[in-house]
This record gives sequence, structure tokens and C-alpha cells, in this order.
Amino acid sequence: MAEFIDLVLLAMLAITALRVIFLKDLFAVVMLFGIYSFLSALIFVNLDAVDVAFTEASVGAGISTVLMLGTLALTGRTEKKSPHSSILPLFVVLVTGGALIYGTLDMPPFGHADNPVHEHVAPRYIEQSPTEVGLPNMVTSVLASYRGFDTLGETVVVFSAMVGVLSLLGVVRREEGDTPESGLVSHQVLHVVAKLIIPLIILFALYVQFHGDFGPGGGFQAGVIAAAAFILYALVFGLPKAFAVVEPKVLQWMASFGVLLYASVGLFSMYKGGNFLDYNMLAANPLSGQHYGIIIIELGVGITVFAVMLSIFYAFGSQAERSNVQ
Amino acid sequence: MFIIDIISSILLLAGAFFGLSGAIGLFKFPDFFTRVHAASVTDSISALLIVGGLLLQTSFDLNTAKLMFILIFLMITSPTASHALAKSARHSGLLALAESKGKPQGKSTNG
Amino acid sequence: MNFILDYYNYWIVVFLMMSGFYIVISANNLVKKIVGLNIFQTSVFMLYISMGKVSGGSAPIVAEGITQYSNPLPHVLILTAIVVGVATTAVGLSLVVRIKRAYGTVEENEFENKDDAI
Amino acid sequence: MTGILAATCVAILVVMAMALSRAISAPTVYDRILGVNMFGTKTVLFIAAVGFFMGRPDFLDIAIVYALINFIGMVAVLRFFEYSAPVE
Repeated sequence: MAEFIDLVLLAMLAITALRVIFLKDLFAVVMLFGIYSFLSALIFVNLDAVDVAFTEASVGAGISTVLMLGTLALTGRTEKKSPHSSILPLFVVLVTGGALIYGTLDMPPFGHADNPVHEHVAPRYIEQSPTEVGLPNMVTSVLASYRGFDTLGETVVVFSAMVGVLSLLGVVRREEGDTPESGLVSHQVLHVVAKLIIPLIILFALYVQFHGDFGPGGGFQAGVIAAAAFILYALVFGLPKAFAVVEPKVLQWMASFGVLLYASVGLFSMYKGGNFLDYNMLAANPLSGQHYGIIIIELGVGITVFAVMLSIFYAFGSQAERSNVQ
Repeated sequence: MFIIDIISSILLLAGAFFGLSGAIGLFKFPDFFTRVHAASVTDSISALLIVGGLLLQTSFDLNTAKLMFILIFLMITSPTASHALAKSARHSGLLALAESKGKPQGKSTNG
Repeated sequence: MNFILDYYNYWIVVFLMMSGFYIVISANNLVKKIVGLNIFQTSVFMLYISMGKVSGGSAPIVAEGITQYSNPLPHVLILTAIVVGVATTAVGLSLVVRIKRAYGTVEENEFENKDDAI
Repeated sequence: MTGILAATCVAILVVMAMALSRAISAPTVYDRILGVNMFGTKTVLFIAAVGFFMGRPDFLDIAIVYALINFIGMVAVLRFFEYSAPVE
């Protein structure tokens, strides 16, 4: 049954990808890309990668799609016909694809338990992490503890993405009443429902943040979900009102604070006499030290990701609103 | 226990049936507004029935709460989304079949 | 038959990857190129996750009565890669917005011969 | 019971496939959005049902995220679609 579901979902993915190639309406392309992300997240669930599915559904299907839609509002929604012939790209793609298919024949067969991937460090993570780190969710253990330094790097990458987007676009603070048409003004029902839904979303984000040690979830996902709540508010009520709730300036402070919180945990453990990000030093008992460390760094990641995603959305949204006025 | 399984099976199958009928309606109905009608109404009822059927399978733990959350969320958002969509379509000048008198729909932006 | 069951996952992943690649090199519109890049990227994620799957295994979250878990290491790598992926997508899209502002178009053939106006 | 759950999963998959084909080739752009929305809600139900079918229903969180993101995506489509409604 699992193979059957896998096959059906992969077939749907292939059809969606093929359709994206031939569509000229970019709105439809972006919507199909959202479906593509949802479908790949479903495949991740089916392949046991629940944490990855969580991230893909919230980040890939949510934030990416919203950002692409915001860009389309600025750049126009139809693709013009390319003057170049498509023979050469097709040839390149067929040759590369053929080479890759030939390459897969040397790969270990799908799903066997004695594949090389499962033999090096993976058994240690699976067997030792529940006792060494003390968390049931192995993905969180590896992400936040064993590979904590790597995750710090990823957080810095996300932070620098915000710096890049803001230096390219900039956030324009607008005067109140400048754009009276801002937001989905005529949709009264949406206004009421959004007010009902947003607290639920924020509650769920907090649950994901602090339950990530025991189930799927963690700082990355929680940050994105919390940002999604504010994005919903900005979409329905307009950017100026969203700016009144969370100022863009505050977000920049928050993003830096999250990264610094993460790094300071590492420095604190060095001060205590351990290595950088050695959580065992944070408390008398190594297990509770691990617990404190993971909770604090996940909080740092969550704050940074929330602030970065929301300020990137602000940047795109204020561009779109400005072009709408002109 | 046995009774609960039977009830839950009936709910699940009914939910699947309504879902299928909604999908068929998406293809069969003549204009956009009737298609919204087909999709949104069956969406809500099949969500209610399937989640209800699954609720009977839980043993009143965290999963029950999560399913209740899903149910509430879907019951609020799904009709809202359909309403907003229909309203947007109406504002942009899409006509119902009776109004366009059988003429082909104006806003065909299919790529 | 066994052979197909062992490899179909990889083949479909390669197909998706090549669809994304085709969009990237043949599309004229920059936004569509970025969509193609994302499709390519997602297919790479799928390749990693396929390698981490153990048939008969379960999600790597400790629960009672489960002996075989899938490999958590690819999951960790891909989880962070997804977040970094959206960050790069955002930077790419903001470059597209700047190109639109500078040249008035995002079609590749229309601005490739213009002067450097940014 | 597993038979019934399997049948439900397959039925939802069929509905998803139909909604997908609607989203792929729709007569108007609003039909496309309708297909995408239906696909999203059915996916939520599919994850929930498959969790129970596979015997580990702990992963309903993902279904909640789907429901939430589906709604936000829908609002975003409507919002930005209204901005760029005049076709260039």
C-alpha cells in the first residue's frame, strides 16, 4: 500500500511538473508550484520524513508561493514567447537525464536496510541519541545537538538572506491613509474569519515550537507558521495596519537577537569549560544540560526565522502596494 | 467497540462518497458559480464526516484534540475561501450561465 | 519487476529534476526560471529522502513497539536545506523585482542587450 | 477496519487526482483556484486518514499545517490577483 501511494503521488508530481513547462500564464504556474510543493511534502510523509514534510509544507508551499505571487503582482502575469528554439535545451536535458538514469543503476536499491547510507553514523544516532540527548525526536537531537554548529550556520544564512533582500528592496514605511484601498477591503467575511483564525495559528506555532522535541516540529517550522499568521493579517487588513502591529525595525532587531541567542549558548558553554555548543556543560546533569541547550537554541532559531520571513514579506508587499498606487 | 467501528466505517465511506460527488460536480456543472457550489458544500460535509469517522478511532488523547482542531479549522476556512473566491469572481465580472445567455465565458485566461 | 521496484523512485526523481532543468534553461521569463529552480531543488530533496527510507521502517521519533526507524541524517540535512532554499528564492525574486524596475521587463531576450542600467 | 480505511484513502486519492486535473486544465482562472483549493482540503483529509491507516496517527500536525497554509495561500492568490487583474 505504501508503494502504491508513493507511485500515485509521484505520478501526480510528474504530471504537474510537465504542465508547468507548457503553461504561459504565470499565475497558474505559481499555483501549480504550490500543488507541487504540497505533493512533495506528502511524499516526504510517506517516506517517513515527517519533520521534512512539515518544513516543506510550511516553507515551500506557504512562504515561497506567497513571495512568488507578490513578485508576479509587480512583473506581470504572462510569459512572452521565447524567440529561441527549444531543440537545444531539449537535447541538453535528454543527454543529462540519460546520464543520470545510467548513474542511478549504480545506486543501492531503494529501501534496503543494509544500504551504505544506513551504516556509518546513522545507527549511532538511532541507538544512542535517546539516551545521550534524551529526546524522542531523533531529528531534533541531530539538528540541534550533534550538528548544532551546522544549524548555527544555516541560521546565519537565513539572516544574511534578510540582509540581502532588504538591501535590494528596502522596507518603505508608508503614511496612514496613503493607500485606502490596501488589503482585501470588500471582503467582510474574510475580515471576521481572519480575526478568529489568527490567534489559533499563533497558538499552534507556539505548540510546534515547544513540542518539537517530542514530535515533528521545531524552531524553523514554528517561526514560519508564526510569520504566516502575520502575513495573513497583512494580506487581509493591509500592510499599514500590519506595520502598526510589528514594526519592520523591530523585526530587524529580533532577527539579530535570535542569531545572537544561539551563538551565546555556544559561548556560554565555552565559558563553562566545554567546547563550543557543548550543552552537557550547561547544567550539573548532562541530560538536563542538553534539554536547556536545545530549548534555547530552538527559540533562537524560531525568533530569527519568524523575523526574517516576515520582513522579507514586508519588503515584497510594500513594493507591490507602491506599484498598485502608481 | 464493534458498534463504534461500524459507525466509523459508515462515516468514512459516506465522507468518501461526498468527496467523489463533489469532484464529479467540478466537471459536470455548466458555469463557475454552480461549480463553486458543488465543490464547497461537499468539501465541508466530507471533511466533517471523515474527521468524525477518524475521531471515533482515537482513544481520547492528544490525537483527538488535534483532529478537533483540524475539524474546527476546516469548518471555518473552507466555506470562507469558497465565498471569497466566488465574490472575487463576481467582482471581476464573471457572469453566471443564465446571465451570459449561453455565450462562452469572457475571462478565459487559460494558458 | 524487482528491478523496477528498486529504482522507480530514483527515475521519477531524475525526470522531475530534468523538468526543472528544462524550465531553467528554456524559459524566457525570470519568475518562471525561479519556479524551475525550485522544482529542481525539491527533486534533489526527494532523492535524499528516498535514500534515507528503510522499507518497513517508521518515522525517526521514538515510540513504543517500533524497532526499525528510517535514517534521520538525510532528514536533518534536507530540513535545513529547505529553509536555506526559500531564503535564496527570496533573494532571487528580489533581484527579479530590481531588474523589472531597471529595465521595465523580466523577459530575458528583451533586456539582455541593454546597457547596464542598475 | 483497515480495509475501510484503505478504501477511504484510495477514494480521497481519486478525488485529489480529479481536483489536480481540474487545476491543470481549467476553463477560467477561477476554476483553477477552485481546483487548487479542493486539492488542498482533500490533502488534509488524506494525511489524517493515512496516519490512521499506517498505524502511527501522531503526525496530524502536518495535516493542520496543510489546512492553514492552504487557506493563507488562497487569500494570497485572491489578494495579488486583484492587483494584477488587468492582463497585460
